[in-house]
Amino acid sequence: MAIITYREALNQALSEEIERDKNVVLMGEEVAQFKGSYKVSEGMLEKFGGERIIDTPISEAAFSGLAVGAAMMGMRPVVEFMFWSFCYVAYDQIFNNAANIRYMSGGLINVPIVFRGPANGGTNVGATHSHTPENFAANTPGLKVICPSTPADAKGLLKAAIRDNDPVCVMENTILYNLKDEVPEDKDFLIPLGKAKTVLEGTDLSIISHGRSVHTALQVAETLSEKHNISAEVLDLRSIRPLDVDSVINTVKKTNRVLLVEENKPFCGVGAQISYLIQDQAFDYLDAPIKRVSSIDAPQAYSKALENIQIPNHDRVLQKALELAS
Amino acid sequence: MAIITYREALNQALSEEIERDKNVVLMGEEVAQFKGSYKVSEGMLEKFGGERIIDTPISEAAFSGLAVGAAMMGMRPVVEFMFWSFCYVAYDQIFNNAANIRYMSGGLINVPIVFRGPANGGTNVGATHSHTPENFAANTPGLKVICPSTPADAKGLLKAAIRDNDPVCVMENTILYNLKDEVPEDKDFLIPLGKAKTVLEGTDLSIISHGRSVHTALQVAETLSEKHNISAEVLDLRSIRPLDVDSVINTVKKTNRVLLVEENKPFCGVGAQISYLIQDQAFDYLDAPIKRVSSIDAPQAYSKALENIQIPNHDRVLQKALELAS
Amino acid sequence: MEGLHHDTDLETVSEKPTSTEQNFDHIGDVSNGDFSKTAINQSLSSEEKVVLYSQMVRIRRFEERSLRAYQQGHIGGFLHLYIGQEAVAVGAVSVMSSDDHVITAYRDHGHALAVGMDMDECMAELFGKKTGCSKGKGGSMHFFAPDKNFWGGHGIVGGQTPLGLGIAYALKYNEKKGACLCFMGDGATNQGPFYESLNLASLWNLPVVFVIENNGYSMGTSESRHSAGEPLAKRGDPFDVNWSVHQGHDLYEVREAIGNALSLAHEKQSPSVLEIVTYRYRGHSVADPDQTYRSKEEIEEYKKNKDPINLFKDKLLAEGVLTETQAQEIDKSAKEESDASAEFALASPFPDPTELMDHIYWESDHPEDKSSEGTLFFETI
Amino acid sequence: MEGLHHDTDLETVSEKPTSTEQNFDHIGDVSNGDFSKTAINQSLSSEEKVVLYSQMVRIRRFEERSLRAYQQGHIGGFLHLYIGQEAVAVGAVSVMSSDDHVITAYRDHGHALAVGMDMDECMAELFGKKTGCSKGKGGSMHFFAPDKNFWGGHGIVGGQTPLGLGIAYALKYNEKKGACLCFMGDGATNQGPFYESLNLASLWNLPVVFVIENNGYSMGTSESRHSAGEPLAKRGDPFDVNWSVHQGHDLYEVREAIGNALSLAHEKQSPSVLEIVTYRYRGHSVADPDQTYRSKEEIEEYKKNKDPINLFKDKLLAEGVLTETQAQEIDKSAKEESDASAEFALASPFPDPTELMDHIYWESDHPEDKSSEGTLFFETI
Ligand SMILES: Cc1ncc(C[n+]2csc(CCOP(=O)(O)OP(=O)(O)O)c2C)c(N)n1
Ligand SMILES: Cc1ncc(C[n+]2csc(CCOP(=O)(O)OP(=O)(O)O)c2C)c(N)n1
Ligand SMILES: [Mg+2]
Ligand SMILES: [Mg+2]
Repeated sequence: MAIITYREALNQALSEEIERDKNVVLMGEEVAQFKGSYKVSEGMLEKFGGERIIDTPISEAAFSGLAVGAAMMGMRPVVEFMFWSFCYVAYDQIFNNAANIRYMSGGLINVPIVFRGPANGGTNVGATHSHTPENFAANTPGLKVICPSTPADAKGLLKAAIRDNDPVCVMENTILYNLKDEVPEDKDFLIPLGKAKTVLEGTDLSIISHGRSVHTALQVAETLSEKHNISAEVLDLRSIRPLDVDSVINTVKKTNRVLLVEENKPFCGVGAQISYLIQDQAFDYLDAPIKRVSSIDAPQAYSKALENIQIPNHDRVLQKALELAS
Repeated sequence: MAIITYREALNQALSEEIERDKNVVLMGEEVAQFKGSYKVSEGMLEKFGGERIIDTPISEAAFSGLAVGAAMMGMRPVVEFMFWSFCYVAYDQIFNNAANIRYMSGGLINVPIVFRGPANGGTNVGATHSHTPENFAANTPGLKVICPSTPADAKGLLKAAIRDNDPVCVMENTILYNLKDEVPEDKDFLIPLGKAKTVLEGTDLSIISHGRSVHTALQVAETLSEKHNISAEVLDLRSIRPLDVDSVINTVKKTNRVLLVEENKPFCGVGAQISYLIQDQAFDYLDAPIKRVSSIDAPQAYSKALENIQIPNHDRVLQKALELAS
Repeated sequence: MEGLHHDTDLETVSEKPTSTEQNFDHIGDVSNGDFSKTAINQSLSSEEKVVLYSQMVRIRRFEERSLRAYQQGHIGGFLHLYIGQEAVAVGAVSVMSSDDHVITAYRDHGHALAVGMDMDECMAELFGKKTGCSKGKGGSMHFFAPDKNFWGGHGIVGGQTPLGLGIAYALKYNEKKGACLCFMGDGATNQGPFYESLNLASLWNLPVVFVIENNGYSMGTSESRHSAGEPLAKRGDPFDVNWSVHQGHDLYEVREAIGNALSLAHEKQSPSVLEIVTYRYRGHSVADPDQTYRSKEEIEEYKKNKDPINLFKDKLLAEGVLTETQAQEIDKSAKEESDASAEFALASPFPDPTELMDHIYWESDHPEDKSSEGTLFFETI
Repeated sequence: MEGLHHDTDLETVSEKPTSTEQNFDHIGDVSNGDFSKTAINQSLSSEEKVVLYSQMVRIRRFEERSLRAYQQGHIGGFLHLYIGQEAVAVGAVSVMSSDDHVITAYRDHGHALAVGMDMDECMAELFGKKTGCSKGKGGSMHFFAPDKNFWGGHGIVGGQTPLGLGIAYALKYNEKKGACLCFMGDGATNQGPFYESLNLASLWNLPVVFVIENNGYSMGTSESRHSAGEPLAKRGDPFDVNWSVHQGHDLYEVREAIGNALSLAHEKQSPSVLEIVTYRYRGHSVADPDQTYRSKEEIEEYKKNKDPINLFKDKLLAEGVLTETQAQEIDKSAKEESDASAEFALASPFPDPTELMDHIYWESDHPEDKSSEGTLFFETI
């Protein structure tokens, strides 16, 4: 297996699916001539031409809706948001049109579309550019949501999303774009949505996480075993909706202690939903209350001195883990 | 105290505050000449004139943003959404501009604005018109959210919201507009945000709810006591953010069993957050897992045959309550 | 100016757009306002003309019947009637070719019947029945018939404009010689996505025709109270989108205008904005008491002088292709068909509670082809 | 046409808008393109002219210094430089009166300094320091100074246009004789809320001036690739909003255009859209390698022939109100001021972690006046 970056893995997934299916196109701001504002689509315009790799004006509502309309007609558009934060100006097209048209038409129509882009903080871009709307999307029946945390997942999940016959929101992370790891070359390498992954086996507590927070969780797990002789299991949800509830419950039953780590803001974040599910289905297995580490409950701060504390970092997670394990 | 409808209570609150403070205006679609599409502002145009009661075109993004800009300048606009569902076309103005400008300006600015309108299902208006975005708003630091369930609360909470110096989202319910009850006439009758209300004392289980679901909860409590000799306590949250966590924890400590009832869709709904808080702060007081009844996890259906089942109704809530109590 | 006649202070209406009201010749040279002689209308056989007439009558009778059903409590939620505007949908659809598509807003009964949906599935949808076109899931605002190139029925004002653009995009991408007719109201021109769509339509040269059905009111707000600048079609101008204004009470004129816009889209893939001036007789929805924003006289004037059905009937009588008795038969059978559809709807079963969970995801509707794992639903029936 | 000169294939640039490029006379009768003689510019004293010159120089030096600080790793996130466009902000702000207000997008350093914010608070904000104008919370895109009628600094493209409208609305409501200058980019004209705002501005007659700073590119997308129809200012036309196009490299012309739009807003409360053609020398943001969408020659041509600072300097030299030595001193002190601001920023403390929780709600910042109860925050530091 080749070792490539998360960015290259996304590029491979997109390129392979565009080659595979004429109905797949990529559209968004600066994806073509500019090679993508985060260079995810580098080289694709040259390779596939302007018919398949399409630069748009700053009209998220119109091009998101355009892509939904095209998907209704059988195309499989991939819409890139420069930041997922910009879905706020296209909200109706995603959360009403993409999500509801199948239902409102009594199943006469389906909307095979992918909305993708980075949804994360940590790069000091401030309150308007750091939203993590995976909880909003997952709250919405009709939408699916995935948050790949590794290059291999980025490729396998994005390819599965593009082949999926329903709308899928793919939430990436600008900080992970340079992350390198092994990625299968198989053109049919797919990771099914809704399958969590135990990225570290452990016995004393379970850290359940998604997206970049998974890597923070792994660092903390290392500290826990090295410095505190605590064995943490780390579960990467990978997909928020569908959600791998079984894997969540299994790790709880194994360790009896749970720490939820995510970049979402806390109130009604993903961790809130997971907490409900765990206490509902594994109540008697819990030796202690479920704990959470989310982003600090403030609009995203610009100053790195603040934002480094605001997003779940090693020390905040470690502290909560120690409280939980003690 | 006079007995008036929820609709009249809102009208009183608006009228009194408009009389009290020149900075308060009401704007939205059909609020003036048409008297409000649900007649909430009936008579106000005649009383206060077109300067204070303002009809807008169907431009939610522009008039929401206009109101935010005016609030930055010291006005106190009340923006009516014909349905809260339409916030999806004004999302950025509410969830970025209203919510973040104070923070991004380091506290130089505050945004005293009220966004109000109905946010409910149950009237067969279908998937696009039945959203309940209280969880989205409450997830967003910078915004406050209230869901009045009675005429008195509608008046006292809306008046408090208008006098509040921060953005407040007031989520009403078209089905409650005709609900009649006693409402204080005092022009300074205010109900503080963040104060829940125990609407029924009980000992065997706690039903925690907000909005119209509170009335369903009360009906179920009646059935429980009459037919099953079970004493249910009913807590009306009234305000989602700020949230009266103490009252939530107190009722849990009293009854040791919790049923959460809401119209929100389940994944990352308000009940998910409450579940987390309860198990975190009252873990040892829980005799059983927290249970939830939310809307069925599908886009809102049009057919009343379906929607009557989709929203939390007496029988669905009763069934869960009995499971919990047994 | 043609907007003004919608204000409560009535003005006489100009019979046809003046030259300042278009940047493009969407209509053949018609000096006297008689469009019956233009090529596209000349090509109509007597039978075809009668069919067009009966379609307008069917739509009106269907809606009148649905109104009664609403009053009888069989229909819930909203019911937005198209009565008065029939010539627009019928005229427009009548000039479509096989690769042309339609999308519209929530006032969609007329377009649905015009594209050939049958009364039964439409009435049953209004009743929220399993036999409805959307199986009771969509209701009045959300009729769909993809097999008839009809893509809804959309409840969020202006929300369908980017969708219409996308349909046009897909047609062009697949090298089909087709276009999308995207209907919208005058009030919908105040939703931002419409302008984003105009820019993209022109920038990418997409075969979309935005048809503004200007009935003069956005709910209770007259055009002059909701929109600055006239005519509304001119809003396409700065984007170099062809635009023009037409009278919607004359089915022949509608056919001429839409026909020309469609050929422009077919030949050059150029988008257009057509403003078609029309009028609704009923309140915005059945819930609208209709007492605050227009005079009874205004409504009566329209019914008297501009009723699209009467006007077309008179033309056909004059042309000798229709007789009074025929007209009465057409009306009679339209009423019978409407009554039958109401009976059908009434007799049809409501969807089963378990159907709440159908049609949410393609995948959950096709378990045999399921590719994902895990839990998709978090509160089920 | 003036858009074309932004395409990578260069064309010669017309020195002033042709008559087809405005629907309203926003500039006095200036035959030869020399705006120095118009009343608003005649009224300038020599000292005032020198101040305007030095302001442009200060903005450029400040930003050049901030670029170095970014490269040294002192500044995070985005840094959008205004270099090349200085005459627009300085010229516009120079004709404002006390009740006029400003709001702009994320490329806001020039406007901030033009309204009188000092370099220290601005540089410190870029450094994310407690001493920054937004206390380190906002960063480059979010400068604010309400005390100077400056309302930001907004990161979401087009998101400030309704806010600017609201500022104008509040001014009119409070019967102030003021207006709001709402700056935006050429790319921002493709955001729907701008059109909703144009309609409301005209419908309600609000004193707002939308100033499109057309630097030819929306990030890496040239005007002709992102917008159909020219000029962009004409997009105000269908809403009956006054519009015109002007050259932004001539500070005198900017003053004339903005001055006239402001008096129109003051006297008649009429809104306007002014397109001011300008150019940015640097990449879209410091992160933009600037290699995909324009030629080095294009940039060089601007620096050579259209640099607003050089052009104004030459004018002042010719007018004899400025000498070379003065100019050098101005430049020297601007550099020193910039360096000092960087030192100030560097020496300033970062915000304390607990400050994360400040400025979220007015109420939590004023515990003494707290009216609500219950929990406001669900994960705190
Ligand atoms: C975004 C949005 N805002 C408001 C509404 C409520 N609403 C439904 S129809 C309507 C008036 C639309 O008028 P127009 O576009 O002229 O269409 P017409 O009803 O005349 O056919 C309004 C305000 C909505 N459905 N969507
Ligand atoms: C809604 C939204 N979409 C995309 C972006 C990302 N973005 C920031 S600036 C920009 C280009 C804007 O160009 P223009 O309006 O011409 O302003 P300029 O940068 O030239 O000053 C883009 C696409 C954003 N901030 N907001
Ligand atoms: Mg209308
Ligand atoms: Mg630009």
